[in-house]
Amino acid sequence: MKKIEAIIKPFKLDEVKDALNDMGIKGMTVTEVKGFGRQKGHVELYRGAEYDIAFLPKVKLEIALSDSLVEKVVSTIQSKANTGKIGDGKIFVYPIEEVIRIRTGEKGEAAI
Amino acid sequence: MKKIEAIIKPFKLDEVKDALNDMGIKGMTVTEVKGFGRQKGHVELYRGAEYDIAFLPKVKLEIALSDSLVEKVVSTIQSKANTGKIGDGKIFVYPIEEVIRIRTGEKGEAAI
Amino acid sequence: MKKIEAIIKPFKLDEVKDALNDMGIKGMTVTEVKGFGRQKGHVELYRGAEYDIAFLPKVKLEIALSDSLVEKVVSTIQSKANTGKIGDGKIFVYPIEEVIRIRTGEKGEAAI
Amino acid sequence: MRRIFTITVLLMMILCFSVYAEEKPAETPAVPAPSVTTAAPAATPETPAPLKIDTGDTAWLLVSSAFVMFMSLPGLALFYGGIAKRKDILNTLGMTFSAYAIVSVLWVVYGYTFAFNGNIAGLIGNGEKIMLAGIGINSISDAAKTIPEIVFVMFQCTFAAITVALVSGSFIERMRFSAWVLFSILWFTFSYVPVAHWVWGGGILGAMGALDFAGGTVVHINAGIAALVGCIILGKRKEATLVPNNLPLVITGAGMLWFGWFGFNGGSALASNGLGGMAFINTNIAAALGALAWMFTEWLYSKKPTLLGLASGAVAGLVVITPAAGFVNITGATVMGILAGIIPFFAVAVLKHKLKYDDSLDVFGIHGVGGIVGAILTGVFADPAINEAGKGLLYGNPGQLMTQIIAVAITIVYVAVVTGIIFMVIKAIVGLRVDPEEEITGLDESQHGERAYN
Amino acid sequence: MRRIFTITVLLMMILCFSVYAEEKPAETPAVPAPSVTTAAPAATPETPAPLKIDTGDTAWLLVSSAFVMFMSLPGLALFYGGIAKRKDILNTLGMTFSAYAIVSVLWVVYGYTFAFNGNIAGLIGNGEKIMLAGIGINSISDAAKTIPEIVFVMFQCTFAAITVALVSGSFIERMRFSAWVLFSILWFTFSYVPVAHWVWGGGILGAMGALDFAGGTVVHINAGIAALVGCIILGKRKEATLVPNNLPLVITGAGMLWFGWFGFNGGSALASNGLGGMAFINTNIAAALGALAWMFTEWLYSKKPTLLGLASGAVAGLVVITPAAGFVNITGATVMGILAGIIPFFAVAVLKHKLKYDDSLDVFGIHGVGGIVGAILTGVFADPAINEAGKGLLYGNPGQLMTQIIAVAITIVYVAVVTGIIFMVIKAIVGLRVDPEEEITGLDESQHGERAYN
Amino acid sequence: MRRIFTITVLLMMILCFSVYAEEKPAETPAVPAPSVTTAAPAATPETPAPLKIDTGDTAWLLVSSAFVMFMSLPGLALFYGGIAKRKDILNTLGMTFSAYAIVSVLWVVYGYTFAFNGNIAGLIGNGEKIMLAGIGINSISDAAKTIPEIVFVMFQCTFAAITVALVSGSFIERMRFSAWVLFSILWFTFSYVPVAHWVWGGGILGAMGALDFAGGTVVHINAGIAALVGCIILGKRKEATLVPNNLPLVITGAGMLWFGWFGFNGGSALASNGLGGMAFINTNIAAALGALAWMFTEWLYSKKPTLLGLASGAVAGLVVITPAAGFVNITGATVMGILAGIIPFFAVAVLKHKLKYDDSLDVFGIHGVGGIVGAILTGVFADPAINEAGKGLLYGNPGQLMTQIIAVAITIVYVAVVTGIIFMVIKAIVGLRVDPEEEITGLDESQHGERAYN
Ligand SMILES: Nc1ncnc2c1ncn2[C@@H]1O[C@H](COP(=O)(O)OP(=O)(O)O)[C@@H](O)[C@H]1O
Ligand SMILES: Nc1ncnc2c1ncn2[C@@H]1O[C@H](COP(=O)(O)OP(=O)(O)O)[C@@H](O)[C@H]1O
Ligand SMILES: Nc1ncnc2c1ncn2[C@@H]1O[C@H](COP(=O)(O)OP(=O)(O)O)[C@@H](O)[C@H]1O
Repeated sequence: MKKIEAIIKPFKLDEVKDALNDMGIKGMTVTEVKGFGRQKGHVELYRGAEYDIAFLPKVKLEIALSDSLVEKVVSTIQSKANTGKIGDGKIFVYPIEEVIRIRTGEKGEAAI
Repeated sequence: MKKIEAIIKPFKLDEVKDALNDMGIKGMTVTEVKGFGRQKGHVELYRGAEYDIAFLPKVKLEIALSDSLVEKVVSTIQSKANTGKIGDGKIFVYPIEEVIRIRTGEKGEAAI
Repeated sequence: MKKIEAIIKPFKLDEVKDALNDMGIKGMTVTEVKGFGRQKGHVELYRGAEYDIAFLPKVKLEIALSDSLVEKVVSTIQSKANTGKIGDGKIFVYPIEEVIRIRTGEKGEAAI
Repeated sequence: MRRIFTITVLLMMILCFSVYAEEKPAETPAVPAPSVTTAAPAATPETPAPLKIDTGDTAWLLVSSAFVMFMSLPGLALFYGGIAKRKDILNTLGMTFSAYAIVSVLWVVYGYTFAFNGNIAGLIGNGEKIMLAGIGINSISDAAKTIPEIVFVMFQCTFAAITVALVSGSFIERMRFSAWVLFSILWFTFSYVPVAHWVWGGGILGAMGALDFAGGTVVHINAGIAALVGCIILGKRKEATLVPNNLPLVITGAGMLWFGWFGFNGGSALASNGLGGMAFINTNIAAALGALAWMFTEWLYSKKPTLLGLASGAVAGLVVITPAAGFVNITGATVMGILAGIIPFFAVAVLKHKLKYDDSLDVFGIHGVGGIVGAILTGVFADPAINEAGKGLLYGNPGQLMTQIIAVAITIVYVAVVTGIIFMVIKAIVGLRVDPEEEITGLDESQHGERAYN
Repeated sequence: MRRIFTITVLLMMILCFSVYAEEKPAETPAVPAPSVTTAAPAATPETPAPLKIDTGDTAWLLVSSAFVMFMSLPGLALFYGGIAKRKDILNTLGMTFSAYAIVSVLWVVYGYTFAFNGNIAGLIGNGEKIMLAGIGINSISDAAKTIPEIVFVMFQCTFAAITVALVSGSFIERMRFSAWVLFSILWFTFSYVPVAHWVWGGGILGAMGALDFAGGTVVHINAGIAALVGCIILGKRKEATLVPNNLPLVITGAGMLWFGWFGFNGGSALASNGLGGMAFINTNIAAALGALAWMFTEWLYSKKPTLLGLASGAVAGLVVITPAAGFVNITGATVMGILAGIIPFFAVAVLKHKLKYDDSLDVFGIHGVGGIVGAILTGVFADPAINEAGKGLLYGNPGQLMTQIIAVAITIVYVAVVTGIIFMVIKAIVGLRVDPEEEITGLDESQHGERAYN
Repeated sequence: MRRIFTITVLLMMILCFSVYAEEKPAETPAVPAPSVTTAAPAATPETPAPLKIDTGDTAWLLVSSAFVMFMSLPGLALFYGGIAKRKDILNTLGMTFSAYAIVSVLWVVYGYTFAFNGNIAGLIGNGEKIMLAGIGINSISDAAKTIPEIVFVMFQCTFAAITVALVSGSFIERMRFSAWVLFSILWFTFSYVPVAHWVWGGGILGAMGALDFAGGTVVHINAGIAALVGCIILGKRKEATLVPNNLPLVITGAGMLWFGWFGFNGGSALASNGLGGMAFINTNIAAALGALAWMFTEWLYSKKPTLLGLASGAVAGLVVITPAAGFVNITGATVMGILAGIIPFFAVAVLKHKLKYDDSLDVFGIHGVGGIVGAILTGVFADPAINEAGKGLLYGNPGQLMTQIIAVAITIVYVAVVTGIIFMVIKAIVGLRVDPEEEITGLDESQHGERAYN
C-alpha cells in the first residue's frame, strides 16, 4: 500500500475530490497548510509599512490506497489540479506498512 | 522506528491521549484535519438553499515510536477511538528512517 | 529522496525558513499542529476553575529533498530551532518513493 | 414535527386571542391607577399632577428602551455566546434572540396588561389592555406621568425580554431548542409577569414597601433562581467545562451590557433628571468596582487577572446595583460595587463546585446571588436624601431590611416552584435535552444545521 | 492609476464647486417651505406655529441620527460582512464604510439642498443650500418645526448613506472596489436624491399623497431595485454560494440594525412624543414577528430553524414596517411583521433560484420585496387614529392603496432605468468586475491587500 | 505578589481617604464658580441665568455620557484589540477595560473635584467635592447650567477614562499588566486631572483663552504625547510589526468610536441645541473626509486602499475635529477632515519609521499629531457665527492662533515630563516590561492565563 500526498491550490480541492470520487476513491484526509516555494507570496501593507507574506495557503490531500491505483490517482490529481501557473503544487508517494480500520479492526487493503 | 498516524473523531482525542499516556507514550503531535470517506457529511441550509458539507472534522494523531511498541499502541488506539459507528477513522503505520531531538541532538530511539 | 518533517516552536519558524532558504531549499510546506510531550502545557483559569491545556502550539515543517541534502538540512534545522529548553521539538526523516510537480508533470528530483 | 406543531398552535392561539381582544371598544379610559413603588414619580416633586408629556423625559425613555433592547441583542447574546463552546455558540445566541422576539410579542399581547394594568387581589393585573387596547399615542399611565404610555409599555417590554434571555445561560450546550422556545413562553407568562406585577404593578411586594429600583428582584433574582432550578432538573452536561470560544466577543458583550445598563437603571427614574443621573453614575461606579474587585480577588486567589474575570465582575457590579441605583448615594454604590466583585466570585469559583450543579454560564452565581445581595443591601443603604421613597437601615429604618428579605424570600420560593412545574410540562411535551451524540457534536449542527465560523 | 485619477478628479470637482457655492452670501433666509407628507408635524397638533427649538425633540433627533449612523457602521457592515465568504469580508465591510463616508460628504455638499430645499417642477430641489449655505445654528426648517435645521440635515444624511450601503450586498464578491466608489457617487446623485425629493422633499410622490413614514420607498425599494438590476448586469459570481464566514458577527450586525432602526423609524416622527413611541413599538414587534415567522417557516420548510433565518427575518420585519411605523396601529404592525417573515423568505429561498439572478446577500429579496410589501400594506393598514395624515383601505380609503401602488411603480421604473445607465457608465470608465482569478482568490487580497484574520 | 500588594494598598488608601472625606458635612453649597471657556453656555444665549434643569438637555447629556463610555468599551477596546497580534489581543482589551474601571472610580473619589471644583492658582481645583461630597440630585454646576451636576460629573468621567485608555495603544505587546494598572492610576492623577483643570476647569490655559471644544488638548495631545514618551522609555517590541489579528473587529471598533464621538463632541455643547447639532455634523463630515483622504492617499502612495486605512483615517478625522467641532463651520470642518486623512498618514507611514520609536498602534501619529493639528487649526477656522466664544485667524483674530500654539506647547512639555517621571516610578516599583520569552509567547498567556479564541 502507498500513501499519496498532494499539495494543491485550495480552490482546486472540490474538483480534485470529485474526480477521485468518480474513479472510486472512497476516502481521503485533507489539511489546510501553508506553502513556500517558487511562487512568491504577496505583500500586505498596513499603515504604509510593507509586510511580506511568504507563505501561501495550500491544501494537503492524503490518500491511502493499494499499489495498483497509484499511477491512475497521481495522473488524475495532476491533470485536475493543474492550472499551468507556478504554485500548482506537488504530489508525493510514500510507502505504508499497515492500515487498520478503527471501527472494525480490518487490516490491509480491506481497511482502506 | 515507525510512525503511527491515526485519523479519529475529535471528541475521542482526550480519551485516546490519556490511554496512550498511561501506557508510557511520552509524545505525540496532533493536527486538525477534514475527512472524506464512507461517513456522509451533513447538509447546511442557508436561506433555503442546501449546501453539502462533504468534509467532516477529524483529528490526526502522529506518534513516532520504536517498532516494539507498534502493536500495543495500534490496539490501544483502535479500542479507545472505536464507537462502532461509521467514520471512526483509520490507523496508518509508516517507516521512519531517523529521529532527532532538536534540543539535544540525540538520535534514534533516544530521541523519541 | 527523503521527506524531512520537523516539529518546532512557532516563533522559530521564520528563522528556520530563512536559514533553509539561504542554503538553497526552494520549497516547503508548513502546518500548524498541537504538540504533546515532555514540555508541560499550561493551566487556564476561568471563573476560578482550572483547565489543563495539555497541547501546545507547534509548527510542522515538511521538506522533500534529495538524499544528499538530508544531513545538511537536519543540522541546519537543529541548530536554528534550538533554544535549549524543553519542547524544542523533533526532526523525522522518511523515505519518499516518488515526487511529481503538478504544473509540469516532472518527476523525481527534478520535481522538487 | 410534533414539536413545531405544538409551538405553532400555542402562538396562533395567543395571536387569535389578542386580535379578538383588540376588537373590543376601548371603553375604559380611566384605568384604576396602580400604586407603583418605583421611585421615579416621588423623585420629581416639582411636577405634581398635570400628566403632561415632557419631550425631554420622553426622549430619555425612548433611548433607554433602545439601550435595554441592545443589552439583549447583541449584548447578552455575545456575552453568553462568546463563553460557550465553539460548537454551541450559535445555539446560545439563538436562545437570547428567540427569547427577545417571543417576549416582544407576548408583552404586547398580554404581558403588559397583566403586569401593569389594574390589580386583582395584589396578585395579577387584569386583561383590559390585551393587545394594548385603548392605548393611544397620547395616553399617559399613572406609572410614568410625563411620558406617553406607549413608551412606558415599550420600556417595560425590554425588561421582560432580557429577563427571560438571562435564564438561558444556565441551560446552554444541552437543551433542545424547541424546549427553550416553550420555556420562554411559559416562564415569561407564569414567572415574569406575576413577579413584575407584585413589585412594580401594584401587587403585594410593592404594597408591603419592598424597594426595587430597576429589577434586582423582578429581573435578577427571578432569572437567577429559574436558572438554578432549571439546570438541576436538566442535569449536567457531558463536558461540563467552561472553554470560552471567543473572549473578544465576551468583552464586547460585557461592554454593551454596561452601556445598555445606563438605560436600564438610569431610565428607571422614568424621567430625565438628577435622579436618573444619580442612578447612572451609581451604575457606572458599581460596575467599575465590581470589575476591579473581581480582578484583584482572582489575582490573589488564582494568580492571574483574567479578562473573563473583569467582564464577569463588571456584570456582577451591574446586577448588584440594579435594585439600589436610584436609592443609594455614591458611598453606598461604592461598597455595593466592591462586594459585587467578591461575593459572586466565590459563589462561582467555590460554591458551585461544592454543590455540583451545572449552571453553564453562572447565571445563578452572578444574577441570582448578585440580585439577592443587591436587594438586601438596598435595605441597608437606601438614602432618603437621594430618593425619599427609600430609607434603609443606615438611615434609621431597620424595617426596610426586613421587608427586603421577606420580598426576596417570597420571590425565591415562588419562582423555584413555578420553574420546576414548567420544566415538567416541557419534558412531557417535547423533552428537555438533545441526544448525547448531538450534545457532543455541538448544538449548532444538530439544532440549527449551521456552523459559526467557516 | 487611471481609475484613481478619475475618482479623484470627480471628488475634487465636487469640492471646488461646493466651496465656491459657500462664498455666496446667504441672502435667502425665507426658503420656500416644502410641503412634506411625513407624518410628524401633523402628529403634534399642540405645537402649531412658533418654530421654536424644543430641547427634548432635538435630543431625540440627535440620538436618532447617531442610531441610524450606527446602523451603517458597524451594523450593516457586520451583517453583510459576516455573511460574505472569509476571503471577501473586508471588501464587503469596505463597501459599506466607503459608501457611508462618501455620502456623508456629498449630502452636505449638494445632496440636502437638491433633496429638501425648494422644488423645481416636483422633480428636484434647488441648489441654494449647497454646502449648507445659509444654515446657522438657530435655523429651523419647515420640515421639522421643533429642531434645528442642522440636526434635520444630519438625520437625513444618515438615511441617504445607509441606502447606498444597502445596495452593496447584491454586488459583493466580484465588483471592483473602484467601480463601487464610482457607483456610490453616481447612484446617490441620480437615484437617491431625486427619489427622496419626490417622496419627502415636496416632490411629485409626496404631493400625490403617497405615504412613506421612514423610507419604505425612498430607502428599501430604491436600494432593492438597484440591487436587482445591478446584480443582473454584473453577472453571476464564480462561486455563487452563500457560506457565512462568521455568523456571530451576522447576529451582532442584525442586533445593531434592530437597535438603530428605533432611531430610523422612531426618529422619523421628528419629535419626542407618542407618535415616536408608536413607531418605536411597531418597529419592535414587526422585527420580532418577522424573525419568528421566518424561523417557523424555515423550520417547517427546510427542517431546521437557523440563526441566519432569525436574523434575516428580523431585518425583513424591520424593512416591511418602515413605511408604516408611524401610520399603523399595533394590530397592523403584527400582521405586517408576520408577512415579513414569510413573503421575503420565499422570495429568497424559491423565487431567486427560479429566476437565477445572483443577488449575493438577497438585497432584492429582503429590501426590495419587503419594501414593496410594506409600502402597499401601509395603504391598507394606515389608521387615522394613530396619525391623521394616513388613512388606509381598512379605514375606508381604498384610494390610498392605489396611490401607494402607483408610487411604488414609478419608483421601480425610475430606479431600474437610472441604475442600468449608471452601470453602463461605470463599465466604460473603470470596468465592473475583478479578474476571475482575483475573484477566486478573494477580493480582500486583490482589492485591499489585506486579510481579515491573522 | 509584591505587585498586587502595592496596588491594593494604593487603592485602599484612596478609598479610605474618600470615605473619610465623605463624612465631612457638605457645608459649602456655594462653590466658587469656575470660569469655564467651553463654548456651551455662551452658545445658548436665550437661557441667561435661572439655573433650571432642562429635561431635553439632560437627556442629551445622559445619552452622551453613555456614548462616550461606549467609545471605551467596547469601541476603543476592539479597535486596539483587533490590530494587536492574536496572542496579545486580550491583554490589549484588558488595558482599556481596566483603565476605564480605574478611572471611573478615581474620578468620583478625587478626580472631579480637583479638575472642576474651585481653582488654586490656576493650576488645580480643590478637594471640597471629594467623593462627590455636597452634590445632591438637584445640584447644578456653573459649568453646565441646565443639567444636574451629577450628570456633568458623569459626562466628564467618561472623558477622563477614555484618555487614559487611549495611551495604552502605544505600550501593548510588551508592558506588564501590573505596570499598566499603576500607570493608569498615576497618569490619570498627575497628567489628566491637571490638564483638564487648566483647559476646562478654570485653570491657566482656559483663562488665557485657549479653545478646546471637546478635548483636542485635554484628551488627544495629552494621550498622544504620553504615548510617545512612554513607548520610547519602554523600548521596542521583539516583533515590532503590525499584523492585525482581526480586522472585522477593528472596523467594528472604528464604527463604535465614530458613533460614540457624536456624544463626545455633540455632548460637549452641554445642551441639546443647534450648537450640539453643528458639532455633530462637523464630526461626521470630518470623520468621513478623514477616512476618504487617508484611503486615497494610501491608494496613490502604496497602491491599495486598505480597510485599516479607512478606519485609521476616520479616527484621525475625529481627532482633528474634536477641539473645533463647536467652533468651526462646515467648510472649516471639511478642510480639517481632509488634512486629518493626510498629515497623520504621513506621520504614521513615514515619520515613525524615520524616527524609529515603536508606538505599537500609532497613538502618537494619530492622536498626538492629529490633536496638535486640530488645536492649531481651531485657531484658524473658529467662526464666531457658529460660536461667539471663538474667533480664529480667518475671521480676523490672529492672536487666537498664537494662543492655541502656546497652549499646545505648554501641554506637550508638561505631559512629557510627567509621563517620564511616572515611568521611572513604575519601573522602580513593579518593572515595565514582561520577560522576553513571555513577550514572544504572547501577553495573553503570561499576563492573564487565557487565550482569545478556542
Ligand atoms: N521541497 C518541498 N517540500 C515540501 N513541499 C514543497 C516543496 N517544494 C514545494 N512544496 C510545496 O508545493 C507548493 C508549490 O510549490 P512552488 O515551488 O511554489 O510551485 P510549483 O509546484 O509550481 O513548482 C509550495 O507552496 C509548497 O507547499
Ligand atoms: N483512503 C484513505 N486515505 C486517507 N484517509 C482516509 C481514507 N479513507 C478514510 N480516510 C479517513 O478516515 C475517516 C473515516 O473514514 P470513513 O470511510 O468515513 O469511515 P470508516 O473509517 O468507519 O470506514 C475519513 O473521514 C478520512 O479522514
Ligand atoms: N513520539 C513523538 N511522536 C510525534 N511527535 C512527538 C513525539 N514526541 C514529541 N513530539 C513532538 O515534539 C514536541 C516537543 O516534544 P517534548 O517532549 O515536549 O520536548 P523535547 O523535544 O524537547 O524533548 C511535542 O510537543 C510534540 O509535538
